[in-house]
Order: sequence, then C-alpha cells, then structure tokens
Amino acid sequence: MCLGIPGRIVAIADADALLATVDVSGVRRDVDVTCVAEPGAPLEDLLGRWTLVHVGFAMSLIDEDEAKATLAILAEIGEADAELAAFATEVE
Amino acid sequence: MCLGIPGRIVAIADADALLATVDVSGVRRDVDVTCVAEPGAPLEDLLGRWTLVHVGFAMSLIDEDEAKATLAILAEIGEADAELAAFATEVE
Amino acid sequence: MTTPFHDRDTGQRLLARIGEKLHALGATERAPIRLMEVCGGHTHAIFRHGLAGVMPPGMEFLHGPGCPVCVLPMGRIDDCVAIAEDPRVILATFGDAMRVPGSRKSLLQAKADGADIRMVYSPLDALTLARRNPDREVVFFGLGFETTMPSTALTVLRAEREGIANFSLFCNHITITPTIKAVLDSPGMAVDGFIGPGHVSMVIGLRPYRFIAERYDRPLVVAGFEPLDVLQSVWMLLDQIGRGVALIENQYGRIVPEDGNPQAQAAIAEVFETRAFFEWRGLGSIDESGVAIRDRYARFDAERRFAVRSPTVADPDGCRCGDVLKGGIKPWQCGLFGGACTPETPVGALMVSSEGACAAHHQYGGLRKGAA
Amino acid sequence: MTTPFHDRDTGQRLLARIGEKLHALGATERAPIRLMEVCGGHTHAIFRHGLAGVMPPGMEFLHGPGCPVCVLPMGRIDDCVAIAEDPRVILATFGDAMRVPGSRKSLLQAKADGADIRMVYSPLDALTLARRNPDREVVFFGLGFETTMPSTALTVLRAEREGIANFSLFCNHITITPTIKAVLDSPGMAVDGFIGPGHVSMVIGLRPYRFIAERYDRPLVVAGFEPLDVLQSVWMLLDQIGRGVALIENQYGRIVPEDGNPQAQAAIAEVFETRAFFEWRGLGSIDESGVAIRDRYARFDAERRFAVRSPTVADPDGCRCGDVLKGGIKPWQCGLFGGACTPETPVGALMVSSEGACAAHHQYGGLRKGAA
Amino acid sequence: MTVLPLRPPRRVRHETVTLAHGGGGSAMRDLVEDVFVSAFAVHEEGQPLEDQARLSLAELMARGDRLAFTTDSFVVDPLEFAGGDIGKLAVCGTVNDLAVGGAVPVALSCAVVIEEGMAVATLRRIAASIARTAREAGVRVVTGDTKVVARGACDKLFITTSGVGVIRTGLDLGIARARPGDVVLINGPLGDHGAAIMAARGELAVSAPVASDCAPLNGLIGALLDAAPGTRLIRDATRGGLAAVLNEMAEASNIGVRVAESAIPIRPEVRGFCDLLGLDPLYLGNEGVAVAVVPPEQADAALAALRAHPLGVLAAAIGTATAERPGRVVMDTPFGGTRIVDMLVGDPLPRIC
Amino acid sequence: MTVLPLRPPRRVRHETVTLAHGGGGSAMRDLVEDVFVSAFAVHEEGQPLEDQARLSLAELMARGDRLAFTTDSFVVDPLEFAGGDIGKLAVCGTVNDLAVGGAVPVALSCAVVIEEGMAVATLRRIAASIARTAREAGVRVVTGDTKVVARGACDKLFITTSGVGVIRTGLDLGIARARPGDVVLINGPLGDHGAAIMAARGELAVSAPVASDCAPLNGLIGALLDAAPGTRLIRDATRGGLAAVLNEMAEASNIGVRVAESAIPIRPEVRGFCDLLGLDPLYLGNEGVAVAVVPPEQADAALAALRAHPLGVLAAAIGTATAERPGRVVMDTPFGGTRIVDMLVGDPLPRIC
Ligand code: SF4
Ligand code: SF4
Ligand SMILES: [Mg+2]
Ligand SMILES: [Mg+2]
Ligand SMILES: [Mg+2]
Ligand SMILES: [Mg+2]
Ligand SMILES: [Mg+2]
Ligand SMILES: [Mg+2]
Ligand SMILES: [Mg+2]
Ligand SMILES: [Mg+2]
Ligand SMILES: [Mg+2]
Ligand SMILES: [Mg+2]
Repeated sequence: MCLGIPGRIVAIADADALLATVDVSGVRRDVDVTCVAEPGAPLEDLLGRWTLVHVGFAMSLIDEDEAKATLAILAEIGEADAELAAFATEVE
Repeated sequence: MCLGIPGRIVAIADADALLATVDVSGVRRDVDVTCVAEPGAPLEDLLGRWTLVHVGFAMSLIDEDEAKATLAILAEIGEADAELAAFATEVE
Repeated sequence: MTTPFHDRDTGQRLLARIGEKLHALGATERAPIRLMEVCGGHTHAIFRHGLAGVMPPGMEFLHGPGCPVCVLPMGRIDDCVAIAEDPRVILATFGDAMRVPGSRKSLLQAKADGADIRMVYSPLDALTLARRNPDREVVFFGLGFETTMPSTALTVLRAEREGIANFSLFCNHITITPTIKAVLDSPGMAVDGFIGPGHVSMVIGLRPYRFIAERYDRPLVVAGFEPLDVLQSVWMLLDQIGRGVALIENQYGRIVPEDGNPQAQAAIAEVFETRAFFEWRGLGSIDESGVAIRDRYARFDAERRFAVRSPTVADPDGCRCGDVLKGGIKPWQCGLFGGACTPETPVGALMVSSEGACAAHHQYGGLRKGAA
Repeated sequence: MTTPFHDRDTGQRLLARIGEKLHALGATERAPIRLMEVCGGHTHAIFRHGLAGVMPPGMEFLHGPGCPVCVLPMGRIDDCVAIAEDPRVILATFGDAMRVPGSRKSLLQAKADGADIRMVYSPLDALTLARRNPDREVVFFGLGFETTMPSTALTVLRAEREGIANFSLFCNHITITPTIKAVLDSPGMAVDGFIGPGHVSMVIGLRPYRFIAERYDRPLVVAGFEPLDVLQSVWMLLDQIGRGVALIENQYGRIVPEDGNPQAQAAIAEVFETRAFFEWRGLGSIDESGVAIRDRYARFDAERRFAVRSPTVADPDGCRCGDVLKGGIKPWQCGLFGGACTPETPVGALMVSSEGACAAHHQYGGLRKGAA
Repeated sequence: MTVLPLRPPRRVRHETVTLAHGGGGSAMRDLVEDVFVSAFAVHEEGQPLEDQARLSLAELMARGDRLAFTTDSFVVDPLEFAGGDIGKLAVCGTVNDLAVGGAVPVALSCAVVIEEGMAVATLRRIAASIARTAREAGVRVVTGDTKVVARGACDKLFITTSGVGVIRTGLDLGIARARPGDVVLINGPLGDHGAAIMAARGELAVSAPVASDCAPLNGLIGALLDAAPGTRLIRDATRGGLAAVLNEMAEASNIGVRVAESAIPIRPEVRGFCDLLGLDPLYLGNEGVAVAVVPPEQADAALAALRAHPLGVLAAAIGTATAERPGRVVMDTPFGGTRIVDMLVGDPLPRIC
Repeated sequence: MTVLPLRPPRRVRHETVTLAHGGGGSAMRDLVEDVFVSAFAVHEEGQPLEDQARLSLAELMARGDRLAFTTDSFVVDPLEFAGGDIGKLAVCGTVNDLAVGGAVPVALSCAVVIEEGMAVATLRRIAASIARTAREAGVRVVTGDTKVVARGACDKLFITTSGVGVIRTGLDLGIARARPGDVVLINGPLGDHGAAIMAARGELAVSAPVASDCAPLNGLIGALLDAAPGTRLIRDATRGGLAAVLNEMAEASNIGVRVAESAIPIRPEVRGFCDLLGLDPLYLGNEGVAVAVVPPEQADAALAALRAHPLGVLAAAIGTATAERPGRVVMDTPFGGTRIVDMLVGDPLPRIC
C-alpha cells in the first residue's frame, strides 16, 4: 500500500498539468509531479532526476548525496565494529 | 408479415387487461382480445372459440358455419363440374 | 381448423376445373390469364405449397406489392437505424425487418455494431420491454398494412392507459388500396384479376376494394391462405372473367366479415391519421398511402421524439424492385437477381422477406423460371 | 538506485554487528528485544527477503498496525459495497482492497454479483475513468496513511480544476501516529523500539513522532525498505537501546527530508480535515485518527453524495486481529489462523494484503512459526 | 524442522464464482477439483492431474483403424431447458459428431469459460449432467480447462468439448458419398430442440410442451451401421436444421435430393410453434436427429434398425438422392407441388447450441 | 429441366460478423470456408468438410504408444499484443500442453466463439496467425467450430483448441515423479507474457518494452528429452506462474522444492514493471516457459540442450527437489534469507490467456 519505487524522470508529458514521464527499468508511466516541482522553476529542471513514485505521484526527489552517505555509514558500521572485533581478537 | 394463425381461446389471462390465453396445438400464448370481445359481454364467452391470431392479437373469431359452407362450395365446384364433365362424356 | 383446406383430392378436382376454365377462356402458356396476389402471405403460400407448379397451363401468378417489409424505402430504414443507434434506445422489431438494407446498413448490421435491437413477436412484447427497462427508451418499429395497424394502435392505447412514458412507436404503417391503384395505373398493366388480401380484409372489410371493380373493371376475390383457399379464389376469378363480370367477392368468409372488424377500425381511427403522402420502395411517393400518429398521441410518436428526417434515398443502381412489384417484370428478369442480389446479400427489399417475390423465387423456386 | 542496499556482504557484516549488540544487551531467544515495524511495507520486506530468518537470536520483529487495508473496519467495506452496488456508480479501487471481507461481502464478490468495480493503479486513473464515462458516477475508494493522502487530495484538486462533476472520493484515509499511540497504550505493551514508516515520513517528516521518544521513552528510526535499510535501522535502534537513549532518527535520508514534503502537506491541509474519531478494525474507535473531506470540497465527497451510514460492525467471532496489530499475540496464536482464516478465505483483514501480518506469515513464513 | 501436513481435499468456499477462481492460484484449483474433476472422475483416484490425458494407442487400434477427432463450442441460452442443459448438450454434440463419422466415441475434453458471478450450485448441476450424459454415452471426460472472465465478458457459461473416437476398419462414411437412388432416413421428429430453446428463453412469451431431443446418438448409429454396413453418410441435423444437411449433401455428392414433406416427422406442438411464429421446422436446430443416406437395397434393414432403437421409434424414409438437379434439394409438398429447399438465410434465431 | 450451376467459391460478404454468420445457414458457411478453412487448409483440396477429422491410427502407432489429448480455452484481452495474438496463443498453449507430456503434437481442433460486430479483417489476421503458428509447430488444424453470439455475450473472441499427439514409447513424465536431489530447470525468463498483456490493456497507463514469450515449445522439449531421457516431469508455467508449477509438483511428488531467487532469469523491464505495480514475477503467467525436473546426473546435459535451442538461451537451473518440507516450496533470497513460495491467492489480474 505504501509501495514507493524509484524511477527517473525522462520527459515532461504535460507541463501545464504537471505531468512527467518516469522510467523504471524501461517501463514508463506519466506521473503527477506537483509534490516535487520547485514552485516557480521550469519543470525541465526535473529531467534526469530520480524520484520516488507512489500510486502515480512523484513524492520525493532522491537525494543522491544522502544515499551515498547512508552507504558510507553502512560500510562504516560493518567495518568499524569489524576492526573492533579484529582488535578484540588481537587483544585476546 | 400478415401471418395469421387459428388458435383456440382456452383461458382468460387477465380480464381487466383484455388478455386471453390461446392454444395452437398445445403451444400457448396470451393475446389481446380487444378486437374480438363483444362489448359488454363477459370475456368468458370467448372460451372455446377459435380465433385468428396476428402478432399477439386475436383479430377475428372464426365462423365455423362459414368454414363449413366454404368447404361445401369447394366440394360442389369439384363435383358439379365433374358431373358436367361426366355428362359431357356420356353425350359424346 | 386448417387441415380440411389442405385436402389433396379436392385440390386435384379444383385444378381440373381451373384447367377447364382456362381452356374455355383460350388461355395458353404464351398468352396466360394473369392473376396478381396482392398480399405477401399469398406469395409465400404459393411458393410454400408449390401451387404455381401445379397450375394448369395458361395461368400465371403475378406477385404483387403486398409485403410491407419489401416496400419500405431505404430512407425509413436509415431513420430506424439512426434511432436504434441512440444509446438510450432499445429498438424492438419483427424479425422480418432486420435484414432490409438501408443506405448505410441494415438493422442486423446496426445490432452487430452495438445498437440494442430486440426481435419481438408482438408489439405487446415491446411494451413489456418498456415496463422492464424504465431507464431506457423503447421504440417499436411498427410496420405493416391494415392487418397490423390495430395491434400497434391498441399497444399505444395500452401504453397510455398504463402511463408508460418510455414507449414510442416508429410508425411505418401503410394502406393497401393505394398500392393496388399504383399497380392498376402503371403503364402496360396486364393484371386480369386480384387475389385479395385475406387478413387485411378481416380488418377493413370488402368495401375499400370497390373501385377496382367499378373504376378499373377488374375482379378481386378476398382469399384465405391455405392451398384450397388459393385455388378456389383462382377458380372464382376465372369464373368472373369467363362470365365477363368484375366483382369484389369473398372466398374467406370464415375469417373476413363483410364490414371488417369495427373494434380494430376504431382503434386505428383513434390513434392514426392519414399522411399526405408516403414514400414506397420502387413505387415512389404515393398520396394518402401511409398513416401517422395523431397529435393527441404525439408523446408516443418516435418520429417526433427522435426528430426523424426521412430523406428520400434512391434505390440502388440496377434494382428493379418497382417493376417487379407492379408486375412489370418477373424477379429473374432483374439483372441483379441471383448475382449481386441474393437472400444473403439483398440489394432490393423484395429479396429479404420470404414474402418478397424475389426471395420467394430464389428460395423456393430455383434460380431460373424453368427450375420452379 | 536500490541495488547497493541489497549487498549481501555488507548485510552479513551488519548482521554480525547486530548479533554483537544483542549479545551485549543480554537479549536471548526467550527474552528478546522486540522491535515493531509500524508500516506494512516493512512487514512485506521482512518476509519477502527472509530477514526474520537471518536475524541473530534475541531479536524479534513485531508486525504492527501499519497496513491501511488491514485496519479498515467492516462497516466501511459495507459502505463501499453499497456505493458500488448503485447502478450509476463505477467504483475504482486499488487491488489490495478487493478481497477485504465486509459483513455481507467483499468488493470482489460485489463485482462478481454485478457491481461495476475497476482496479486502478492511481487515483489519477479513476479521474480518467470519470472523464471517459461522463454518464456514470466514478467513486474512488481512497485509503491509506499520509503516504497516499496527497495523491487523493491532488486528484480532488485536479477534478475541481477541470470541473469534473462525476468524480468523488470515498475517503478512508487515516493517520499513522494515533495507531502507534494505541499500541503504546495497550496493556502489556512490550515494544522496545519502532522501525518508523519510511514513506509516511517522506510526507510528514520526523516531528510527529517526537511524543514516542519524549512521552513513551521509546526510540524510533525512520527506515527504508531495502534489506540493508531494515538491518541498519535495527542496528540503530539497538544502538540507542544500548546507549539508553530514545531518539527519533532517520535512516532513510535519501528519501525522507526532516520536515517532510511541504507541497504534499499543503494539499492534504487544503482538502482534508481531521475527523473527531475513526473506527479501526481491531483497535476500536480512535480519536482524531482519520481525515474527512472539507466542506469546501463537499461535492467530491462520496460520503455525502451517497449518504453513507458507516455502522459499527463487530469483528467476526474468534478474530484476534486487534491483538496481532498491537503486538499482543503472534498471528499463529489466533485460533482462526490457517484454519477458517486463510489468504483465500480471510476472516480478518490481516489475512488479506501481503502487508498484513497474518497473510505475510501464512504466505511467506509457513503455517507455524518454526517453519519461517 | 516441522513436517507440514499436505493440503486437505480441495473445496470451493464461495457460493458464486469470482475472478479469483480463474487466476491460476489456489481458488482455481479448488473450483476445478471440487466441481469438475470430482464430477468427471477424469483421473484415477489419488492420481494428480496432468496437462494432458493419455490413452493407450494399442487399445484404440483394437477397435478400428482411424482416429476421429472433433470439436464444438456450446453457447446456449438458457443454460438449462426442458430436456437438457448446456452440459448434456456439450457431451451429446461431440459424441454425435464422432458417431456420424462411424466412430465409437472414446474420450472427451471439456473446456469451460465461466462469467464471474455464476452460481457454484448451477455449475455443479451442469458438471453432474456432463458426467451423467458421458456415462450414458459410454465415454470418459479425460481432460479439461477452466477460465473465468469478468461480468459481461461472456454469457454465464460456454462449454467447448472435443472428442476422440475410433472408426471401425472398413467403414467409410462421407458427405460426398451419396449416389442417385440412395434413400434418405431420419431417426425422429424435427425441431424439438430449437422450439424448446426458443420457448425456454421466455422472450416470445410462448409456452410450448416441447422438450429438447438432445441425446447421444452413438448407440442408435451403431445399430444402424450393423444393419446397413453400406451406409453412405450420416449427419446430425443441428444448426441450420435438416435443410442444411440435405443441401450440404446435395452439393458435396453432386446429386439432387428429393424429399416428401408428408414423410418428415414433426410433432404437432412443434408445428404449432412454427406456425405461430412464422418459422419453418426444416431450419430449426436439432440435437438428437441423425440423417442417414443408405443404398436402396439396405434401406428397409436400416429403417427397421432405427425403429428398433428407443431413439428411432419415429424414424422415417423421407426421400431419395436423384441424378436430376445436382446440388439442389426439392421437396414434394403434400398438395402435389414442389418447392426448392435452400440453406437457411441467416435468420437471427436465438442461440440454441 | 435446367441443370443448376454449383455454388461459386464461398466468400464472406460483410465487413463485420453478424448473428446471421452463426445461424447454420449459408452466411455461416461463407464465413467458415472463407476465413477459417481456407487459412487452416483443414481438408484436402476439393474435399468437403466432415463433422470430424480422421487420422490413421497406424501412422500414430509408428510414432509412439500413447495418445495425448488436451484442451484449453483462450479468452485473452486484448486479442492482439506485442509478441502475439489470441490465435498464436491458442496454438502454442495446446501444443505446449501436449509437449510437456512428452508428446509429439499431431493435430489440433479450433473452436471459436465470436461476438457479433467483430471485424472480419481481424478474424482473418487471427486465422492467419493460427495457421502460421501451427506450421511453425509442425501440427495441422484438422477440425473446428464457429459460433457467433450477441453483442455483450462474449468479449470479442474466444478460442478453444484441443490437441492430440503421440507419446514416444518408454517416456513417462509426470507431476508426481520428482525425487529428492532432482534438478529444476527453466528455459527462459519469467513474466514476459503477463507483463506484455497487462501493459497492452492500457488500463494501467503503463508502457513496457516487453513482448509476450508465447512460443511453441515442442521443439525445445524434444531436444531436452533427447539429451535427458530420464526427465521426470515438464510443465509450462502459464496461469499462476512458476509458483503454481513448483507448488503442484511439490504437492504431487511429496517433495520439498528449494529454489534460488538469484538463479531465476527475469528481464529488468519485467522486474521494473512488477516493482512499479506491486506484482511478484513468480506469479505472472508465461506462454513460453517450461519447467523441467531432471535427475541430477542428467542436469548438465539437459541444461546444455536447452541453452542450445533458440528458445532456451537464458535457460537456468533454479533449484532442487528436497526431502525436507514435502509439499512446500522454499526460496533462498539473495540476501541469505528464505521465504515460502505459496500458490497465488487469486488476485484478480487482467486476463492473459
Ligand atoms: S433481384 Fe433484388 S434488386 Fe432485383 S428486383 Fe429483386 S429484390 Fe429488387
Ligand atoms: S488469523 Fe485472521 S482473524 Fe486471526 S488475527 Fe489473523 S487475520 Fe485476524
Ligand atoms: Mg464438431
Ligand atoms: Mg456439431
Ligand atoms: Mg454435426
Ligand atoms: Mg488449461
Ligand atoms: Mg451477461
Ligand atoms: Mg490444456
Ligand atoms: Mg495450458
Ligand atoms: Mg500447461
Ligand atoms: Mg460444429
Ligand atoms: Mg464486449
């Protein structure tokens, strides 16, 4: 029900109606981009952006920096503790 | 289109609506009897009468005396001339 | 009630008498006596029972214009298709009318294309459809001669009595006598006498035919539809011709009262009025040959409710229905007969109903005269 | 965009770290740390990827009330069936809602019985249906938490802008925080922390969860739906528990902004207002837990247009959905589980959607706990 | 690790069919196994269903030298009517199409398309009727298929049966094999099925004491072939009626056909029905009428064999093949005239099979 | 007496089908002969149609010892879609149901139910597709049936095909024959057909670059059986998808099935389609996917044979039969977890076959 899928905005389908075409692995559908359009800015700014699509609406622009950051933290959690563990092993 | 089939009135289906049931060799259908109902007389008088049915309406009560008379004439035409012919042969 | 009128022995004797009369009249295969049956029911009976084939030489049946489906002009079919294509409408019709070609399509094709068209046995059944589908407009495609008029008139009266607002009649009823007059008036007319329409007459009686005898000096015998009925009528006509008289006689007394059916006439008069003119297929426009719904019952009149236009549509190229209807040519003399025009792909309306001369010939009589 | 969050090696390392934390916390299979995922999407992901099975001992997922299909009370389904059975209506709905049992029937059964019910992917598609069927009333069965609210709100606004008069919304939207509060307030509550709903949060942001930390002293981590998202969130919760703190944290920063989505919030505020109370399946009536359409948009409100009654309908005998929703029992502890209640014949709503705890257990987890 | 119990016997758990019953999942298996498989006993007890039935060719070879294979879809409205139902019809129709080729019917397939909303109880009755009729005809329903479509996408229920049978060595029946002088026989009165269905639909508001003649004719035809091994051809007079069969035969065999109207058995009530509605019984469909053409020297034996069978008590010789007018069917009317009997010109009669 | 000419070759004279085309009269013969018979060449040139096709049993016996017999109805909407149409589907479906039993398909029947108003041009295209696919599969359409129903009484066109084939002596494939240790193979990616049909319907307003996998698998299966004569069972994963086949097999063979999610080929666009709509490709229908279970010692040969065939280039070994958890299908997730794969719970997906 709360299913959200990342897709890339590949075309503006109807600028007046705030509809853009999103591509998910080659599958396309027009979605409402009201929630992710920068008020005042041209819709074309969205082209190429990744967005999270929920029931035909783009609900969030994916923050790629944040994604990288999260992955970095993930790696860190694993490694940090792993080092710790390695360290612990060494100490033992 | 002008198809008319003789059937026997076997039941009064709805006296108020002037509908009676007609039987054609065991096949039954309710028909409108407005055109054959004697104004003022009870519809039951029609029970047992033969009627000519056209597109769901009883259009004529069959006059059995007339039918017999026609058959008699038919026989007569055949015979009268036949006698004549026989007579002619005899004379020859 | 019908079997005695099928008796083969009586028939054989009658045929012998008919042969004698023809002989006495000097009629031959090349110069026959020509009797026209006006009613499609008779056309059907003649082919159905093979009566033409058993006739002694010197007698020829001409198949007249008495099939109301056959004489319906294309423009009226087009109107009917247009009404049927209105998504609100359920069009109810007798099965015979389904295959008659309009200029765009037949009702059968309109149905295939999505129109809601139902075959009914009786106009009463159309009224039942209206009762059962209160959210739809039920239009009954009413057609036929005076035989059928009372049934639609009574159905309109019933609808009024019951206050059924979603029922209307697309009225295409026509009257028989102008047709006969059109035949009599056509150039080269060669009809020696008429087999009169039995079931029309049970409604209208014998009086309306008087002009045929009085003004055109042709005999008419109102006939039943069983084989012996037809033969007896032929005999009666030949008898008149032999006696040099032209009378309106009634062979079908068991069904047809002298004055017709008064209740039926009253219903017709209550609901319908004569139109100034009506278009016939093959015969053109004929004055006072059709009826329309009176103003009093305007709300049951599909013609008004659906703003019908009824343009005159020319008959298709090569179609000779008019000549066949008037007895001018035999069906197989039409260039389209059996080729472009067959019962499966009728060009003219005479090829549609089994009461139509062309269809009857094609279906029961073989492709060529010799095969009948 | 998702694959890096599936990486198996990283996952293995994370699981090792989670195991260490659990060990440090003294958690065991018999006395585990209990983390509740609030959102049905997480329930689905946990079963779909088999995450429960790979968890080190001492960690237990509790499947919370976060499937909006599952918490819909029977009375609302009955209303929806009644609306759908109106012959003017085309009811448009997400597929998930089709099999939820009402007291008379489900929408799937109503459809089989003749109601015109269409599955759509988006409320926009319902609006398209309304445009294409101007003679019908198109009602969209809107349900879902805040994730879905903006889409229906924007659809209503679009309908107004385009002047589409035959579209309306049967609004069954609910808000997430009262649900969590109901869980926290239930007697015997044993939740040590919450995996927060990622997509709800992308709309509402983090602020609304503060009471959980502040008033109930439980940590919540807003999480994504990929395997590593869930594992990282578990690790973050265990880390908080280990540190003895209760904070609202965000693991899903790539999607969820601190303050949520302002346009989405504005659309919700424009179209909807809080209801005094809303009935939940298994949880009873919860104050201010649902939204309704504002008077300003009354003409798009199916509840008003179809005079919906919404009687309270008791849950079926033996149904323990409420207890499961609150984490009080595991699905298989319900006496109906796997017997009278299966995904083919759901008694409770938790057996319907693959986001429902019972259906997820039945479908992905085997009939008994041991098989999962 | 717990050993899970196997599934309990499958049962449909709804009163009406929904789209879920056609989705290929467990609801569909419930429906198929509970309603159809259990009625037809298509598989040995305890044996699972395969995607195809398997028949021993050696056993087939023992009964003849050719395999006959035929199919028909049944779309009759209403589903149930006096004298039968769509299930009985679907079995008889295919059994008869095998039998008229001289084949002994062996096995049937049965594919159903169901409109959502169909009552499961009705399906059960029809499945039972299929099973009963198959037993009566001595065939087995060995394979099948079930589809469910949305409301409005089909009219309640369509059934397609196919059949295989074995044609006895030496027999060679064919529509082109009639020769001048051959005698045309039929086993019973015309039009019962067509009239029964039209009356059952109720639209004509006509009640008729007529039951469909729907019956498996393989027994009757077997007896006929025993008595008249020189039989040229047999056809069942279904859609298009007797007229269609006679015309096809005249055309294919390049012969004329001359039949006597008075010799053709028609029940009075069917004649009354036709009179009232303006129909011709020659064009009404039948589901238990076989038309056989036999050489003149075997005509008496053939007629006697038909009359000795319960489905042939009213059998009659109705005409002969002639050298005249090849391709044409001519009927002698009781009145001494003749008429051509052409193919039906597609009148939109109610659906009857 | 004039000798009448025989009828000219039959041609349909309308652009759309009307009820007259189903009435059993001449319009119906025109349609049947012009559209179907001419496309299928069901009968020898100049030979009339009989009510049943006839096949020599001796010729069948030469190819094997058992007759396989199967049927399926096809009700797909839309009729034409990327990768095929209802006609191609109807041939492939029945050919495949024969082939998965180890049979060489020999002959098909084809029964159509047509909604009035159907364009004759569409029917011609579909008939041509049936003919082309049958040629490709090496089978003949030998018998058929045509019904026309009123508008609203069916959804444009339904086709029911039945098929007969011959099973090679010695082969014994069966859903109950899987044994622990056996290897589960599939010939290609899942879900193409289901996704293509759902996209083609347009209702979801989704465009997907996916074509149906619809194909006759008899050639591929023949190659497989040559390479792995010990094959236990083959099934085509149609309605209900791979999940249905694996569950039926687990239940019938009383084994567990353990598959690796990462081994199952799925096209990225099909995965995207499923992600977007919340579908699981395990439950999507396929029309060109065969699942085969082979004994472990023949697995490599079997896989090589599949991969050598044009319809098997993406073939994969996806799992094994186990003694544990009989009746259950367990999937190892790429993440190291496991999940149960149950039968589809009747989701009302669009009609796809
Ligand atoms: S053959 Fe056709 S076109 Fe010619 S007269 Fe007859 S019906 Fe008219
Ligand atoms: S098994 Fe069914 S009734 Fe019991 S809690 Fe789960 S969904 Fe509710
Ligand atoms: Mg057949
Ligand atoms: Mg048949
Ligand atoms: Mg037959
Ligand atoms: Mg099948
Ligand atoms: Mg229906
Ligand atoms: Mg099959
Ligand atoms: Mg199949
Ligand atoms: Mg299969
Ligand atoms: Mg057939
Ligand atoms: Mg349709």
